[in-house]
Amino acid sequence: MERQTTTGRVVRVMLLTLVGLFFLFPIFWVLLMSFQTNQDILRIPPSIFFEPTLGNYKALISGRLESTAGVLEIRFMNNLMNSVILAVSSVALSLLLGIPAAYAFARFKFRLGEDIAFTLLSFRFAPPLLVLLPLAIYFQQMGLIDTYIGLIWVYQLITLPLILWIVRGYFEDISEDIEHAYRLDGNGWFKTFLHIAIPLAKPGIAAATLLSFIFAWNNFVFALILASADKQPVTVGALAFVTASGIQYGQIAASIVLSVTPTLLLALYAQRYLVEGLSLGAVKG
Amino acid sequence: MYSRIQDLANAVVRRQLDRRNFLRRAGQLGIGASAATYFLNQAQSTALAQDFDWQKHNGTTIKLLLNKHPYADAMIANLETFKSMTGMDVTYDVFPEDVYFDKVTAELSSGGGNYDAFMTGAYQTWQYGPAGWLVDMNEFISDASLTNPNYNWDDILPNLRASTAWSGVPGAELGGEGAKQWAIPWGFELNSIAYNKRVFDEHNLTPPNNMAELMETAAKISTDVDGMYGVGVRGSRSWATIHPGFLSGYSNFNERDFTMENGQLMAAMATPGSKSFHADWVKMIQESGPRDWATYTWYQVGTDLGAGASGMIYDADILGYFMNGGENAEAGNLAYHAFAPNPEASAPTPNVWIWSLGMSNFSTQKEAAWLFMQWASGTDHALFGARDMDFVNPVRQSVWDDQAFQDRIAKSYPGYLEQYEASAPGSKIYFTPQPLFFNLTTEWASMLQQMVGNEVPVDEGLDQLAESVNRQLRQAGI
Amino acid sequence: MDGSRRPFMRKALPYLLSLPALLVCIGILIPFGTAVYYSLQRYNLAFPMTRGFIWLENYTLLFTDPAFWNTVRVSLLYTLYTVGFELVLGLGIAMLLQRRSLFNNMMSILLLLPLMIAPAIAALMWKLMTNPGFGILSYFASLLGFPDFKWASASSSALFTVVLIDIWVYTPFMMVLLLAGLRALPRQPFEAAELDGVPQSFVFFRITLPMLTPYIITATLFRMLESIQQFDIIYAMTQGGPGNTLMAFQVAAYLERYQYTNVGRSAAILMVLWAITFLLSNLFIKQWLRLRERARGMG
Amino acid sequence: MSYLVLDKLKKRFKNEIVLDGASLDVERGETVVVFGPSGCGKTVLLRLIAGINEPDSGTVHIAGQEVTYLAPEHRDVGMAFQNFALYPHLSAFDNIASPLSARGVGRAEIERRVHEVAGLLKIDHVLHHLPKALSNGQKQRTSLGRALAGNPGVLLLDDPLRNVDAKLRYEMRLELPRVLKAFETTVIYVTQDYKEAMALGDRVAVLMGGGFRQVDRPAAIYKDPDGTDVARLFGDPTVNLVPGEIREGAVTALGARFPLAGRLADGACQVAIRPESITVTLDAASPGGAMPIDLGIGETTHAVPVELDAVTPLNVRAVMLLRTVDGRELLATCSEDEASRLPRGHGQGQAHIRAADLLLFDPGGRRLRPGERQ
Repeated sequence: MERQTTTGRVVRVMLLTLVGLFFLFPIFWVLLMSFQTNQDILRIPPSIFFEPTLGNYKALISGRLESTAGVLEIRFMNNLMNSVILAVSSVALSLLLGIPAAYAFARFKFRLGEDIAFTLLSFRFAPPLLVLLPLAIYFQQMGLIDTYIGLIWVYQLITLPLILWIVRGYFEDISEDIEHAYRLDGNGWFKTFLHIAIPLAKPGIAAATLLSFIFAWNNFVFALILASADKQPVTVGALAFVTASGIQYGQIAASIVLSVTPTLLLALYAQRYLVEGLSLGAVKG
Repeated sequence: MYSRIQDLANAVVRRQLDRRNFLRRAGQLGIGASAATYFLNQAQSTALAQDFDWQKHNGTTIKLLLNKHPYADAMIANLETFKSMTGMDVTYDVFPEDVYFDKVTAELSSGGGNYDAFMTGAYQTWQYGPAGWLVDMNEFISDASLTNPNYNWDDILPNLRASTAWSGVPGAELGGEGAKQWAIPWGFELNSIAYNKRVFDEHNLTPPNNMAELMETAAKISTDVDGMYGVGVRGSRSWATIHPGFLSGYSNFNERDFTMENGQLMAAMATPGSKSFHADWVKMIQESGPRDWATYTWYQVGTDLGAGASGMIYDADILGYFMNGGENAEAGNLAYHAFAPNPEASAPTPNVWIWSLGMSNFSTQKEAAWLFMQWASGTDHALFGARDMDFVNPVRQSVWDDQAFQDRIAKSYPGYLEQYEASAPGSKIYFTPQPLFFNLTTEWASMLQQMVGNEVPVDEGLDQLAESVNRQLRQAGI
Repeated sequence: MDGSRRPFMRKALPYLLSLPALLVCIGILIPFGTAVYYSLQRYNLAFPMTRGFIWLENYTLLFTDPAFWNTVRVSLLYTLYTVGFELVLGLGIAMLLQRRSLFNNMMSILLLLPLMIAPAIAALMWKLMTNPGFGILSYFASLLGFPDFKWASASSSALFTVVLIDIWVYTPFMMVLLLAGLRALPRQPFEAAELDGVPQSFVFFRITLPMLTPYIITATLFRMLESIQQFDIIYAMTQGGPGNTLMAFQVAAYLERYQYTNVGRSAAILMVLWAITFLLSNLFIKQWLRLRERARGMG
Repeated sequence: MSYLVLDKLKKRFKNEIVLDGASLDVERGETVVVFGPSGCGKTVLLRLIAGINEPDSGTVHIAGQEVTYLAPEHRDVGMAFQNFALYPHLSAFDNIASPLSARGVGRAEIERRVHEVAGLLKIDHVLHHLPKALSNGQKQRTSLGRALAGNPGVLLLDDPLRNVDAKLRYEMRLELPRVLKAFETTVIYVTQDYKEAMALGDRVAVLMGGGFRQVDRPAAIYKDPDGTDVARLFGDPTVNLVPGEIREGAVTALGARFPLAGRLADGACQVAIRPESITVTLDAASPGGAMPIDLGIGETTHAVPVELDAVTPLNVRAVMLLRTVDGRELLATCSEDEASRLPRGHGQGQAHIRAADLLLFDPGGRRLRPGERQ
């Protein structure tokens, strides 16, 4: 496999170029569209040469979209803010709940422990609508529908099992003797957890955090069902205003760009942890 | 000066002066538009309050669920009037149409009292009403202590009042015996042809007068006019594909969706007449419809007409109305034409869509909500909307009779009033009311998609559809 | 402090620590139980008076309904195509990038980008690109001699289009897991094979593939779990149309619930889907644990 | 009451009983080496003392207080782990400082004491390194330093020299007693190496079969083991065990009759002879077989004719493989000097054994002491 002939090299580079084109071209093209006026976009044949405009972004940020049916007030930035609030608080809550639980599952063999962990994970993979269907009604009764708290709670379904299982794996990899040594030094259980277990599981926690943030950010169906306009994240918001009357295509493109930028930047910034998280803890980088 | 402006405002309230002239003369008095509006609102409030206690729910806040629509825009623009008149506050959520009805259904089906009133179509009430989510508005309309004496319910077009009332018995006549008024008509649309007059003139085309001409003209546009297809109709997998032009034409051939046999609803889509209409419709789309017809909602249909991508549309009249303004490429080039596809028919039979206001049964402040609804569907707001905003088509006869409204439409939308006059008598809801409306109509649209995609022959498809529809009716116990 | 008795706290600690997770667990189980209950009822919101217990009738009605079998067929085809192509493509790319070099590492990071994009948003991107008027892909298709290619709006090409989007979004996941697997393989067998001059095809089928199998199974099961439940892409793209071409499980259940208000039937469809995913997820979790055990053994 | 008291500790893991009633008293300041074959439960014993595990029954007292179920941090116990268990994210300094900072000792005091300990252990120069940058020996010293720094009442050392190389192990074996004495702490030291046990322990506690088999001073354990199993654990090369027969105040083994110093009941027995108790001379075997030789100093050695099969040098000594006439193999040691005088190949000779050097055991392996009542 390591043999490198000249033709082999050429073929490899060609294949990789093709692959890169397939996976990156759409992102590139939509980025271009977001800087185009409707006239530029509708031009046939399409061209990558045009006078770039920031108009689409301006319209989105100001929340006033000009459309064929007049000016439409869509608070897209509000959607973006909702995404931030939902994803950040969901992940934060999951970390708060998930790390101690992951530690318990990793360190203590206790009755029901394995069952809880297993149920949580297997329900992570259950159809989300199955849970949402009755949950919407319960939420209504509890007054949680269309609230950040309700949504963040439901988001735990995506973020918590992920954090629990990935971090648990890392805790299990820490030698117990290191923690025992710290206890013997005169530190209580909680200090040991805080100063030894957590710092040592940091790569795992980082990977799980990043991954669950992305999952939370990208979630669509929970908010579709449980949130109204002022609580909607970008995933639902963007779809909603694409179908709203007379939006210009450049603005759609700009909204797409704005809604994916945070996750893309995060992924590029913390790629090492990303790869670690994506390999599901099965391969430690 | 204050007495002068108050006099002027009262003149407006007495309908001796129109709003525009009022503002002009206020300006001459050196009073700015916002201040003038304030005086106007005050005068209106005073006038109304003389007959009826609008202040009864002073301090109450009601919440509305609204669809993103010019009707809602017009209402929001005039909302201050209501607030100052009643001392109430009004908040609202606005959703785009694609998610709007899912949102309403989700909201109501979970028993939520978040919203007191909301926009709805008449078809939706066939689902919401029997489910117990709506209030029967008769209770309020007929209660003189709750309804202001100027409300004038009978001013609302009778077909529309009937179309929003139903007894809940599947197949029963709308507005018939035991009917409950599930919603208050607000604004409506009927279906006719809107066409690009510029292109028609250039190519010596005349608007079609029957189905054969429609197909012929559409095909001609597709072949003769560069970059333009013949006729725009909706095609998404939704009930919305069936209810505009399609059902209007279908009904013109005296075809029905259901018939009553031995007290049971039976699908009526598999008749020879239905099959032949479907075959024509499918052929028309294949030959001269939009390329990705199967994704078309009213929005794409309208945009294409406005942008000059289609030669005509057979859809809601107000869609053509909207496309004739704004920044549309073809603004000013559009014209309107009443349409009866059946050569033997005496008049058009447009199916109508009625944007209505419904009251949630879960609302805890129903009287306050009714105050809002009677204002929003009352004559004053309707006149304001029709004269100054795009609150068309109005549901009140008095508004249609209003000279200022007529003048405005005649001036900017040539042929629109004529189209309306010709279409109006035969326009009503042609669907048979039954609570499986959405399943069955969506399935109908889905079948239409399969026919257009040549996945299934028209005859066979309709036989399958009828069979499936009957099975579902029986399963639901209808 | 008294050291002669086992402190209660020490026994309770693991339960206290996992209590939140436990609560979430219960929080899931309650709605799940409710959903099971709904699926055994005639329960259409528009017919509150006909609501009642009907045992398995929703299921028997489903199983005799051709529309349901169409849903099964669509979901299975979708899963088969997406997972199949993603596996082959992901493996291919992983092998191209196997050697650790700056270029390869940068490439693999760049290739991960589609995965960071929400599937619903990705569908929107492709919607823009396949627009018949100005879509760049429609333009390319016309250059290639398909001026009338209708992408998601024709039933003949709708499945192809959504599968393509799914591949675009999720192949990077396959790639990264298989790449990690490839790089974790021991080197000796390959060096030995190279010394012996064994042909590359033999190395691939007899050494690489068998050693990579646990990773392939894990990734495949994970993707199958997601694919069979696909909602976002299809919903954003066509809402299940045209016709019933893309009426996958969750799309059907969503429409059934939110447009047709038939809660009982919707719950029954979801229960069938749940049975499938439960089986798959059990397989997956076991396989994943085995793989992690292995990773620990090697590390 | 002794400083550390273990009373009838029992511990099982799953189905395996590891400790079955182990009891031990350790005095303040004393170093007790727990010695035993691998898997005998030494580490478990330490963990019970440390509070990492809890016994199924039995008690642990430290300084007169019961601590059986007390959390580790409240026990005043320090421990050096076999695998070091250093905190990988902290420098060697912070590792050693850990027990001090846990006790809220001031910064300056921490500095002083860490350097003191590090100086004693000769690792001052690597204090700023992270554990991964340390050599194995430095890790081992850091780990020891950490256990010592808090000056705990009981110091547990779990085979600390296991994972270091031979040279270092030798150095540490010399150094440790000095270090431990400097801290005057009570030490439980676990090892599998009998020489370490002998070198470091004030007393040696032999842990076998779930309990303490014998607890005594190193020399006593060596010279006066309670059973063949204990005898076999100590000594390199291991002790020679041959069958014998007690009759009328004497024991017959290897064809020789050794008189007993006290009374023992007649019957079969096992006879243990330390290799260094056997002196080999190379002279022609007397035809009569084994015969007593009076050395003229009040002691009698018995000469057993043997064949010398091999001589292997071992450090400063040499090990000889002998074969008696009935084919039994014996090991004997002598100094290098003596070995150099032995012939290279085979040779006939005699093994001289003093009766007083014999250790007698019953057939079950229990020690028989002449003069004791049975």
